Amino acid sequence: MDNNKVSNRKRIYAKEEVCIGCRLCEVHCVVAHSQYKNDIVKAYKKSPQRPLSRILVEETRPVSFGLQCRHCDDPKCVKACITGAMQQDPDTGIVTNDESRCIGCWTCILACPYGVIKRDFKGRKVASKCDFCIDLGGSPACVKNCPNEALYVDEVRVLNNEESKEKGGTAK
Amino acid sequence: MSLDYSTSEFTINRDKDRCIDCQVCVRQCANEAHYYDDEEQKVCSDEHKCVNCHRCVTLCPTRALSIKKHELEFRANANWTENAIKDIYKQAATGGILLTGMGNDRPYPIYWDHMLLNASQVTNPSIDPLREPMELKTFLGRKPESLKVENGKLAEKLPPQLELEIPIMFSAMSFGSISLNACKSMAQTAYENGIMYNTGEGGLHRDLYKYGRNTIVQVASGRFGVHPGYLNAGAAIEIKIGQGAKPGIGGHLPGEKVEAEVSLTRMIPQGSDAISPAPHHDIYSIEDLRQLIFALKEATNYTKPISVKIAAVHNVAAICSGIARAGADIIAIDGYRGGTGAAPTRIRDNVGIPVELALAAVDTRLRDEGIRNQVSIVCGGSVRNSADIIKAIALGADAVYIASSALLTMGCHMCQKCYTGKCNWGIATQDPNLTKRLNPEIAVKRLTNLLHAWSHEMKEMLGGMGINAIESLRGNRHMLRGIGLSDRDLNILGIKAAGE
Amino acid sequence: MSYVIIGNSTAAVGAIEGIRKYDSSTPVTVVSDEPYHTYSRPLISYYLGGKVTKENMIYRPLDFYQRNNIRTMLGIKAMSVDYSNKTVLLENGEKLGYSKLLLATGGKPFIPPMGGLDKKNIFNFIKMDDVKAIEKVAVRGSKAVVIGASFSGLKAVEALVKRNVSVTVIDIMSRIMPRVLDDTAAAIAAKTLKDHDVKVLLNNTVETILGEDTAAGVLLKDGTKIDCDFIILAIGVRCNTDLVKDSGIKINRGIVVDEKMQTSIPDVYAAGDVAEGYNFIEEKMMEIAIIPNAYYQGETAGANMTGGNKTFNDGFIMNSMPLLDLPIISAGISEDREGIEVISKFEPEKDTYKKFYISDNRLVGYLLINEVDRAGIYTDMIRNQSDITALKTSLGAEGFGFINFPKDMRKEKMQKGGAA
Amino acid sequence: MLQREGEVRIPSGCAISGIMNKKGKTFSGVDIIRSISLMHDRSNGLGGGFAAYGIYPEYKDLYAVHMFYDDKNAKDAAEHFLNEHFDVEIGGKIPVRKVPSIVNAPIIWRYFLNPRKDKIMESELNEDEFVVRCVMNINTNMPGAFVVSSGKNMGAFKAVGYPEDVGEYYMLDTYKAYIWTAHGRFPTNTPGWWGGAHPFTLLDWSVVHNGEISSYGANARYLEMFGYKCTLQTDTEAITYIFDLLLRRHKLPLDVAITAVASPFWSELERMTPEKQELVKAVRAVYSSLLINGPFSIILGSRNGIVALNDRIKLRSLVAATKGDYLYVASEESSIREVCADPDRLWAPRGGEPVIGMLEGADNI
Repeated sequence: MDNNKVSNRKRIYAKEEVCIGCRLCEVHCVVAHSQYKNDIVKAYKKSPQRPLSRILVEETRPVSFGLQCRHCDDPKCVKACITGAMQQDPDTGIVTNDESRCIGCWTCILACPYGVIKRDFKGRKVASKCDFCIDLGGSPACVKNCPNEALYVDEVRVLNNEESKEKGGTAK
Repeated sequence: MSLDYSTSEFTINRDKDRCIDCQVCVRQCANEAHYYDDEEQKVCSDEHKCVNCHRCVTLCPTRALSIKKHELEFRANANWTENAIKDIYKQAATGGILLTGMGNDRPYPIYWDHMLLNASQVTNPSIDPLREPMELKTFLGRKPESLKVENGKLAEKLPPQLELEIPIMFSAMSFGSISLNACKSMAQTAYENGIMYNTGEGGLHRDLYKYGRNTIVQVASGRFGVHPGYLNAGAAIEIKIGQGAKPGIGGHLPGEKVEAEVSLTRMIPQGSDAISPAPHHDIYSIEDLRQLIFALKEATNYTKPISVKIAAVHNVAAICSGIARAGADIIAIDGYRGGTGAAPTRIRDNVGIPVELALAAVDTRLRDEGIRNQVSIVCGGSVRNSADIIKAIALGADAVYIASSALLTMGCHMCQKCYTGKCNWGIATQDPNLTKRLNPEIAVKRLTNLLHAWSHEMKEMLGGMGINAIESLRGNRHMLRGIGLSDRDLNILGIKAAGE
Repeated sequence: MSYVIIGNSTAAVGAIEGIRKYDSSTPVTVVSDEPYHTYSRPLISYYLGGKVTKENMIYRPLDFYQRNNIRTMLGIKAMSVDYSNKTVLLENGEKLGYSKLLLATGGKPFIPPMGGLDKKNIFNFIKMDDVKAIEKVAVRGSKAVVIGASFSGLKAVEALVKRNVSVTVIDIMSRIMPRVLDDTAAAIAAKTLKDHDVKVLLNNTVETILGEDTAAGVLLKDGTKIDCDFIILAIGVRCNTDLVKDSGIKINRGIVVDEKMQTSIPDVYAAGDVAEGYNFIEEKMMEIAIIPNAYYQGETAGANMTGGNKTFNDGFIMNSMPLLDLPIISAGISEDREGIEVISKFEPEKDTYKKFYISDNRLVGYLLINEVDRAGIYTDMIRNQSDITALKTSLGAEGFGFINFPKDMRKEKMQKGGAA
Repeated sequence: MLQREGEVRIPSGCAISGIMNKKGKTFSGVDIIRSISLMHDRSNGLGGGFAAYGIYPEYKDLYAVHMFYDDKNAKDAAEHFLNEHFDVEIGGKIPVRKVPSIVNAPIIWRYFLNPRKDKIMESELNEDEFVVRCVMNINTNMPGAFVVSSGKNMGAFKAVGYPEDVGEYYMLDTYKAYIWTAHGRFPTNTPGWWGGAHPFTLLDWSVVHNGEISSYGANARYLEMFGYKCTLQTDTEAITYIFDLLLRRHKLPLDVAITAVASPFWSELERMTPEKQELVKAVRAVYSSLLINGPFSIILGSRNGIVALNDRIKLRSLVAATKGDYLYVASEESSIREVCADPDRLWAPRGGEPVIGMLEGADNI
């Protein structure tokens, strides 16, 4: 096994120097998770319950940047989840929440080091988070639609098991 | 407070069926023409504040916005036009000089559009740039009368030359008048494409020294940011005498634009107005210019060509002859359509002459005097496309300066409000909320695209004329024919009429 | 080679996933006296409250054991361990050999002395079987007494309220959830309970349980009598060390382990509620009976059973507990102490309360009520023990986030992404 | 009425041919006439001409000036000018044969002369330069008078007509020269003016050329800065002046001059030594306006030999051959084989690659 392969794990990064705080990422995240993935107007005007944006934009002018789930290598939310609804795909490393099993105990919110899991009170209250737009295929909506290329997807280098075992990937 | 006569210039149309109240427009408009009404729970606009920069239109995710000229009509009057009347209202209200930005927008004739290019048919072949080499490399700088060659070697070195891969340079725009990101973008594009950009009178920001060999550092009447390190950092030095947009007028950078970095780079106190005097107070005559030219050559040990930039004015030919004889290696002529970050409207719109005529006159004059090879001629002042460049070179230019085209490439939408410092495209502003809107990575890509596109077009046009090296076009006015021009114009341009 | 895991809850699952990450072949056997597919114990209150179905109780998918190639012996109690011969004796007499053993037997209820405990309709509140029994009696209109107003007691209360049972909850202490909440916070929580018609009796204890053979009420220390149809005992949980009691293994309050989850006996590991763990904030070994801790201990034990070198030594208490839609999140220290600086923000009109415990410029604990969003950032501060001098003033501020961090600190964090 | 050369720029295609003997042995014009006449179809009867070197051995130290006059007045004016500036040893008609196809002949005269010492003194010019100025003066300022050639021991013979008829007309079979170059012209819109025919000459430079150069304007306007008057507005004239400027006035070696007019491409630069690169860069920078662009094949003649050259992407045909001491260059192979059936070597030079025929003992062209 190659000892430091580049994983097929990807992560979204923000460049705050060029984030213009337009929040189009939020708009397109909402659309991407609505029932009208290709029609912004309908997504906003017709969706009975418009989904939450899973990216959050932090801003204190002039600084701003978008932030969404980091899909951690050691996902605290997954390990803290009391129902097993929060799971990580072993290959892609993408962390998703099975909202049908989530009971809204907010333990993931307690655990997430990035504070990027939102409480969704529509319907049965559940945790809402970035799913990397997997069912969209291609790059995530927020990245694709950032007008100033302030969001980008990059591959994550992970160490293979043997190595991390020696290193002792402590839970910290 | 008495009644304000000013009325809206534009109407903002918001298609309510498409607007999703996402407030992107609200967040993007530095003029606050859009706002969110919490009570009504919807986005509204105050079109009085709109400058029609298209920022909101371009970013609106649902294309719900459009902007039109305001319909308010004055009674038709060929003499007292809307502009004429509104200007009176403005000045009656403020008592001040009218300010504007970018280049002369009056409907004067555009001579580029009255010249047509030649192409080969039968008697000689046109050349296909896709199959044959097509050369655009250009050298700027003083050329000796003749070369001395001894046993296969160059006996005397050439005077310093600027080597350009394409005969295009980004002309002077100072850090201060435009944002550091804008400067960075042009600097890096110049660096990657083997051309030059120009610091203007803004000094050289520490982050940009690494682009030195693609930099022309400017020395203007305010001497802002000038020191030995600065002079030696660039590939050439340009003495700015005048600017096409405001001949005879100095520069004025309002204190609001002089933030920390600008003040550091210009070496002036933060927040203080940066005022460049109308003349250089050490140049009241041609012999003074000669002294400055050689002072700068001394300061840089004769390693850098010295350029002198002037505005195209009435007796430009004689002036340029003087500049050449004063020891300049490059003369930059800036036509009356040249852009500016801020100029008095009346000056911009009424002073100076078209660069096409100035260029032709200067080239002819220098050739008549047999000194054309002693200087290179760079022309600027609204070079809008590759055809303009080809025509300029055929008239006698060695290379062109582009600025407005570069700004458009980076996002400028010609709203002409540069002087307000509220450029929504992050170009003509120092407001950190706005400057970050210009992402240098994107701008470099776009500028490079423009250069590539224009190079391809120039090569196609050259090939069509049966020419495979740009120098064979320089001053080759046989390749031009005039259309809809008077004999006088043709005579000044030194070209025949179409059909002759 | 073979691994044996006694217990089938969070720590056990963590161990299985820990083992299989490095070793996909060696046989693993899971032994549990509970006959169920691994389920989430904290979910029992949600099951009782009707928020999750029986099917959704499972903590891992149904193919979990098979996918991880695990042999399960469910519903079979382990009786004792023979360390010298490395075998586990099962109630069916079978002797199960192991090369590495994990004790993950969890916790058991603590029951204080009181009269009438032998009656029917007195329940604990820990396991699936407890709630299965409770749901039979906890019918609309019935009356219940819950003894213990701490975490599990209140989850029981919440469930019963959802089932339209009228509830009285009794605690010996002066406020509810005494270990997590201070008086201000407890008042907010108590208000919520009151809004749901829950009677709360504090500074009081049950002397005896009344009724014939079936519990019919309680008699309190102060003499008050309360009728009820059933009683839930939720005073607390103790480490379930019965299996190895007096076996020579070092036991304190729980089984003593090192940072690799090794017990005092070679090749025997312990994890989860049965074990103690190093609480790096309290700087001492103690039981940390929470899910994340159980999982990490299990995962660490698993990795090390395969010969790994994983350590886990930064456990600390953290809880998220929505009480009848009142979000409550806390982590680390949750009581005022000598030399610990406290910053707190209380907004009565919004019922929001934020409290931070700081010890030499490091965050050592916090409590959030109602506005709990982005709590994890604080948890992370505790975990990383990073100097927060620059952030002190903005702690708990509206819209607090990385924007409040100094640029370099923020960049480092966001570039690092989640790579732990 | 059509404007003639000088009044308008007239591009033209053509045929060229040249023969030289490297040892300087002279031979009659018969071969060159046969060679050029084989390419009859490359010209259209609107111009043909020859340049011959070594034809006036007895006057080899005098400038041999060939003249066309439209009429007597022009002749008187010009001769007055000549007598003013030169000591004219001999002057007289150039003998011709009647050829039906050659019509409207001007007065064709030739003089052997020497610049007047006093005039040279006051002009402060060397002899050659003095002669050049006089030639420019006549061609620019004396309507009806035209200097056909002005070199020593050489002469140009040209007319409106097919080259073979022109050769016949001037009786070139009776002249003996060690270099012959010939030109058959295919102009696109000339009325057929004798002066406009090729070769074009200055001093003992002569140029025959096939092509239409697209850099003409750039070349001509640069030359004019150095006092040349491109009165004919023909490529051939400009090319002649370019070589005069580079070789005679700037005293550049031939290869450097070639580098200027048919520069290597920038892309070829990296294959050169640093020194060479520096030189080429300098040449292209300084003489950029003398790069000859567009299609051309030329034969430059001088007393020291000939240089045949193609434009750098070879848009015109050019073939060369050697046989013993003889060098042949022509637009077409056939016209070489016509007079030299089995050459020792025959090749088509690459674009920008000169064919140099240097007279034995000469160091530069």
